Amino acid sequence: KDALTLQLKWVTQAQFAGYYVAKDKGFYDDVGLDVTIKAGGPDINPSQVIAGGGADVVVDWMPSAMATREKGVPLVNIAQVFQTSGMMLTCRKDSGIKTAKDFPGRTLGVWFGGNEYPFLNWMNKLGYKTDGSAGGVKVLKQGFNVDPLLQKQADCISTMTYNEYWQLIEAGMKPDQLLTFKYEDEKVATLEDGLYTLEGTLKDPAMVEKLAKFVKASMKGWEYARDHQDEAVKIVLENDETGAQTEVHQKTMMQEVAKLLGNNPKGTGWLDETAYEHTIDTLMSGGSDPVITKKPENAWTHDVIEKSQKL
Amino acid sequence: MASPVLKRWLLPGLTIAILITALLLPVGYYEDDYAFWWQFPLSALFIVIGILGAVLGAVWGPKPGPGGIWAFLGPLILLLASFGPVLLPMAELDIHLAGSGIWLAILGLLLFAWQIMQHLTRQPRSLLWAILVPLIFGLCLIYLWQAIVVGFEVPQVLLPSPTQIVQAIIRNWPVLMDDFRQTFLKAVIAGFILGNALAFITALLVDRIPFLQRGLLPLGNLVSAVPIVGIAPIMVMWFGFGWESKTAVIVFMIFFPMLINALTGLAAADAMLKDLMRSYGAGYWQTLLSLRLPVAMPFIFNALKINSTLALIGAIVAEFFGSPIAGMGFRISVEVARMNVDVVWATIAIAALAGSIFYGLLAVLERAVTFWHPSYRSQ
Amino acid sequence: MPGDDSIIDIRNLGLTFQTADAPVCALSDINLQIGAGEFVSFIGPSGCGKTTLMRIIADLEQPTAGSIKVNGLSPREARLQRSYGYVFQAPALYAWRNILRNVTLPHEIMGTGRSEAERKARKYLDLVGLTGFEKKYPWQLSGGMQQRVSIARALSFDPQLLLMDEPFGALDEITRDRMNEELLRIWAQTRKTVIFVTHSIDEAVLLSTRIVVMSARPGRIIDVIDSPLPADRSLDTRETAAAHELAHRVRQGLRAGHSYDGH
Amino acid sequence: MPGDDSIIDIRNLGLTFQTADAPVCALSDINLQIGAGEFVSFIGPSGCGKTTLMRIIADLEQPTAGSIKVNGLSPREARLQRSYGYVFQAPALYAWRNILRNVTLPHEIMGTGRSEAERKARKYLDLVGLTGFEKKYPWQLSGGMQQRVSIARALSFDPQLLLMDEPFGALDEITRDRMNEELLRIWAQTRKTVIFVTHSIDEAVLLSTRIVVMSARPGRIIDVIDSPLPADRSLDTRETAAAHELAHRVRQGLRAGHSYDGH
Amino acid sequence: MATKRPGFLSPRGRLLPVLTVVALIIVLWYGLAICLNRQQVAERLDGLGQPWGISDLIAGTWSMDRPVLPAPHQVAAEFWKTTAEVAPSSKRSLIYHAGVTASATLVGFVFGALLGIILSAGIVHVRTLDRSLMPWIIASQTVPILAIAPMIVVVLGNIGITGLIPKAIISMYLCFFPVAIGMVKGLRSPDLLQLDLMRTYNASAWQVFWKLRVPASLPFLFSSLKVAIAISLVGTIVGELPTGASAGIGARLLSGSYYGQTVQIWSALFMAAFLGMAMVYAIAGIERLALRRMGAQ
Ligand SMILES: Nc1ncnc2c1ncn2[C@@H]1O[C@H](COP(=O)(O)OP(=O)(O)OP(=O)(O)O)[C@@H](O)[C@H]1O
Ligand SMILES: Nc1ncnc2c1ncn2[C@@H]1O[C@H](COP(=O)(O)OP(=O)(O)OP(=O)(O)O)[C@@H](O)[C@H]1O
Ligand SMILES: Cc1ncc(C[n+]2csc(CCO)c2C)c(N)n1
Ligand SMILES: [Mg+2]
Ligand SMILES: [Mg+2]
Repeated sequence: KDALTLQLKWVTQAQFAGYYVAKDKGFYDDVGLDVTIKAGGPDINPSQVIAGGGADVVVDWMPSAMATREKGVPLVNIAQVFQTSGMMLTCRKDSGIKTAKDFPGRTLGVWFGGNEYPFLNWMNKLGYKTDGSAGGVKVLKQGFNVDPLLQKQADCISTMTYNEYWQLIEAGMKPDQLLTFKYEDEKVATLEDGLYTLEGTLKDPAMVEKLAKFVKASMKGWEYARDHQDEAVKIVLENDETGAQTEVHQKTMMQEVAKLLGNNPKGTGWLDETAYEHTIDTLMSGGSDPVITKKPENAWTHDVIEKSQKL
Repeated sequence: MASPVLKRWLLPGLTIAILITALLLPVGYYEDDYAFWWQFPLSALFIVIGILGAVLGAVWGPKPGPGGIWAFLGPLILLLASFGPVLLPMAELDIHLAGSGIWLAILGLLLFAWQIMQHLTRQPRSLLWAILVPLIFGLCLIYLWQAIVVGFEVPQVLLPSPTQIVQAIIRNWPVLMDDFRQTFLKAVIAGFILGNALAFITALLVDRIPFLQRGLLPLGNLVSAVPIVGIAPIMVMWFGFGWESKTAVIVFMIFFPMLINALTGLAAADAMLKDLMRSYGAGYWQTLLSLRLPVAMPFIFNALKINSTLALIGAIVAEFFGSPIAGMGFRISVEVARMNVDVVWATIAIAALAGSIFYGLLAVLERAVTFWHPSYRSQ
Repeated sequence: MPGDDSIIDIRNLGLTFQTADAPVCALSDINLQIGAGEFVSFIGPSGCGKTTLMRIIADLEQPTAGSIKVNGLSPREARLQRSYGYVFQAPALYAWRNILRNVTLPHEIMGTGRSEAERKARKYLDLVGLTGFEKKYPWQLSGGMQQRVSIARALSFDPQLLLMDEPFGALDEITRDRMNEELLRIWAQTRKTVIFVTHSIDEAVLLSTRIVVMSARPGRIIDVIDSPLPADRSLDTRETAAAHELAHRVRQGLRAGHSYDGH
Repeated sequence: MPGDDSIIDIRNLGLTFQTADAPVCALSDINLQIGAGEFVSFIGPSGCGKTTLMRIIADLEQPTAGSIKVNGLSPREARLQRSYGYVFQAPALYAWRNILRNVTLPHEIMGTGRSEAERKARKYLDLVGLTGFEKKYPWQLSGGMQQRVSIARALSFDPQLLLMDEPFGALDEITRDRMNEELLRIWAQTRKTVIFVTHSIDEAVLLSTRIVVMSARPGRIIDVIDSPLPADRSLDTRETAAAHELAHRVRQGLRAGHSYDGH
Repeated sequence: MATKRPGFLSPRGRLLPVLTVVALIIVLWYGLAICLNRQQVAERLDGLGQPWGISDLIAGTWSMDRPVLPAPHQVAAEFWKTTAEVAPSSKRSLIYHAGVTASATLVGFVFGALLGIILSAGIVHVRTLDRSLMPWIIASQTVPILAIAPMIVVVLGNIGITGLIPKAIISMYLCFFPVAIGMVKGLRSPDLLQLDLMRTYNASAWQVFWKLRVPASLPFLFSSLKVAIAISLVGTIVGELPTGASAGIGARLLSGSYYGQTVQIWSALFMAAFLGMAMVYAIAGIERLALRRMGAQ
């Protein structure tokens, strides 16, 4: 059996259910692959891992993948699992914020570490400075959790539809106390979880073959997870080495993640070219400090997924 | 035991032999064939200068004498000779496996550097040598780092080369200075002063009140073992995203080393000296000021020095858990994710420099305060 | 011999050290009264408990048997009244203070003004022949010089009771003679109570109003000899017949004390 | 007086300490030859440089002027041949070793077998009267006892050259006499070269074949006196007329040495 | 010379004071919990639209799901649940995670202490090393380890080293420093006379090292070892963070923090603290044995 290593972007959770399901249900075995899934974490940068040869495929978000590509690590998107973005900015209603016009002078929590680009683009679009100067917004580097909002240290924080938002709810906030700004709605959304590999890998037909098998089994896993959510959650929990994840939370997460898979007529994981173009445009329009300065070439390919659908 | 003659000539002889051998070996692979030094006359010339230097050093170096021109000439020749291997990669050679000549030359140059350091160490104590010796050592490390990164084509995202780091420092100077102000000038200084002061006062209390000694100290051990990575998020939760939470983390981190050292120091006074104080009927404060504090000073400085590095680490680590958008920890975590590893290392370099200067100042102060301690007297 | 006015009153005193192997009985059944203004010398074989007895008087060691009163008070109370000037067997100088500041130390503790303290310190440093070494540090002095600093320190703050443990042991004969003369002079002037340990019989004879001879293991008092010598003395007093006779008696006692511990 | 066979040959030796304030000239223009088997005593005022001279001989201090040869070698080479047994002015015991193991220390270093080392250690501990204290730690001993441990340690490994810096300063007269006798006996048996610092003129007279009298600041040799006493001596030798005369001469020298430094 | 240890480790009569202080802390803690959680509870109670009193508020602050500061009994309950009520081999058992962390800590500590001792020996003996290496040892500690921890994990992961070793290396990197610094001081602590004695015996450097420098340095060694093992534990936990979802107290802290499970964070913190204390006491015990064998006063 062929060995293959997958590096996740974050810790074991339902966000990655498809891969765990594929492994647990034997979908990888079926295509003759022995897949190792490496969980990520706050300081694991998947691109760095793959550049160092620590993985064959990584799950990453397109903004950071493209930024990395400009740094000389030739990442190529071989499948786009989440069709739409799950990112949003969630504000407390009692802070007095009603629309994006109220942002200036407010404190906004933002994830950094490659996840800040969509936010910066948005603010750029709105014409708000983020460097702390007058008339702009005050940006905090948001840490691991939603505490800043709960404790009113920030007026708004970044959340994912499938994760932090529900943590706020679990912490006792009511949906009607919260105001959300979905990036999709603000037209600054960028593509999130996708599968990336190195350009060099794709030059080798045998590797392409292998990747196609991997994508096939993974997508099968995702579809299974979407259709059997309770079972998928169980599998995720079993794979969680910290033993800290709760079933309630993972179930909600699974539900929300399933929505992001979308239903592309060309199949799960198909990269939509217009969405790609939109992401690239967003990334290049970063004002004085764009994420990427020139249009990437050959940053994606449909070869692998096409091959996988023919298997 | 080896004869003195052998001892005297072993290292110089080895150095010269290695450098000469290096000249005969290929330096890399170029257009499908081995390349040799003589195809790169300038590089070869520098190595030859190095060999001549090593020979001169072998003859002059060990001679005693204050200063001695070799103390100045040696580093100079070393600097020149080091250009030999540095120039080669510019010729777009494939060095990493084929370049046995280049690697051997580097080894020889490092040995040469060691001898120069040995010679400088024998010079009478002065600030010049006290700085020059570690400087040469550090330059050697950096040189080796550069050689390996360039020679083995280590990807920049894993480990940038020193030259790339220097470029990043220059490029990002204003940003890096802002970060420095935020992290060092605000959080570290405040935390360092506050933490050490609190720990010291606690040590005095604990030393004074036996009840505390028995009640608080076992718990002190407990608290000290709480990792900062657990504390940092809590402190951010309690004290906000600004520098105050970093200061709190630092206080927490450096408390234990100071407490333990201060307590050990306060108990370290020689029995007879304590008896003398007793015989004067000296009060607690008098004994403390005249006897126990001076005796405790070496221990207290030990803690201060350890804490100076801990404080910096603490502040940087705490910034990983929430910060405004400035600060060295913020910069590192953000730029790692952006794959700007050169900026990361630029920040690390500044942190290391600031920390070393901080430590150095403490060391100077220590020498002034505890000049009487045998560890200084003997030198 | 002193009666009620005794400044030190020791009764049935004993001290046994607990050590890891066997307990060491350092002092046993000591009885002694010392009057104000007396100069009492202790003499006895090495290890017989002289230092230990001094330490008990100065409240640096607690007796395990018997009682002791200093000025009618416990040694602790006397210590808190700052009655003691103690010259230890080893110099006990503070490495981080120069010579002058080692001598001014007790003054600082007792709150003497700075200039007054320095004046006194310089005076006594001169007395012990160390003028010119004020700015040196202890490790830059020879053994005998260090001991003299320690003597200057004890004398300089004019304590009520002077405890001196072999103060002149590390000095050459001439320096020692000079020190003896100075001590005699100071004692004649101030009539301080002095308790003095020495190994030199001549020195004991010259200085003391009373000589206590001890024996070793366990340390006991085997003889207490009142000096018949006149109060007014000089170095030449040693050469008188009375002095020779006294020295002889002390020597006998010492010999007897030695025979206790089977060597 | 020794000629070419001199084991120690000091010529125009001088040493000046650099200190923070003024340099201290500890020794100046020392010339001395010591033959094998001699017993040479140094005597002189406190601080005159006796310890410093010993330290130079043992290669613990480097002279700043002149030359010195030990056995025709430099002090360093002699030290490398393990020629020295040094009794320091202070006991210099290792606090973490018990008494026995303090004495076996040099044996361990020179690689004597363990049982042999212990046998010798016990023998010399007995000689200095410390049998029964083998298992005690240094801080449990009196000052004189500690110094005796240090003496036992130096004697026990039979060094070629014995350097003793006021070894008996902290001992009472009787113990000291006994030590003197032992030292005489050992010297008579082995004819080791001994260099000896003492403050006791009687002791110097009793033990030495030659007495070197020094003066202070800067330390100089002012007199070198060959002893007229017979080789075969006992404590009673001190009472002979020759001895008295010798003592007188040493005392004169000492006095002269003292007058140098304006006290 | 040998420094006297403060007597705080003697078991004699320690229980009462400790209990008093603990009781004091618990009372303070409950108070603090009210202060810190008050705001959120008050909001929630307001949200219910019914009148509420102080007792409701207090009860609320001591029983929140996601408190800012959990009450002691909540932490105790969680601690009990995750240690006593699940099998020690289960991933939900804190004991299991503590074991994972402890093993990496010990490996890192042992190697770190050895490295520190070797470096200090080199520095004390080779003057060139003293002058040249020392400043760089210090500089090494000013490198923020968490910054290079992911790099270490990644780089080592690339060459196939995963699991315990990367963590141990991080903890070693942190803990060799106090040992090296303390031992340089300690190995230089014998006084001049003691060194001179060795010189007169022409003892080899090796003998001076073993028979004089090492015994004289033991008090310094043990006090730095105590600091080092605490730091070593911190190092391991830091090393567990970037590896994210793996096992260990660090991973536990991370996920607790990530999901806002304050109670879980606090019980993991307590486990870390207990682990650290156990290790410090183990060293103190060895110290006591060693110093007693050396006849300490
Ligand atoms: N701390 C201690 N622990 C155990 N035994 C001790 C301690 N201090 C002293 N001793 C023992 O008590 C006895 C008396 O000691 P002390 O120091 O009083 O003698 P000394 O008369 O002053 O002798 P020296 O003239 O040699 O100074 C000795 O046998 C010594 O071993
Ligand atoms: N390390 C030093 N630094 C400066 N001066 C020193 C040092 N060691 C000794 N001296 C000085 O050298 C002189 C001689 O000292 P040394 O110890 O040799 O005297 P000594 O003859 O042994 O005296 P004693 O009989 O009191 O032991 C003294 O004046 C002393 O102050
Ligand atoms: C420190 C930190 N950084 C980023 C996120 C944002 N985030 C939420 S889910 C997820 C996984 C990627 O799909 C990411 C990165 C966070 N919560 N904490
Ligand atoms: Mg005594
Ligand atoms: Mg001397």
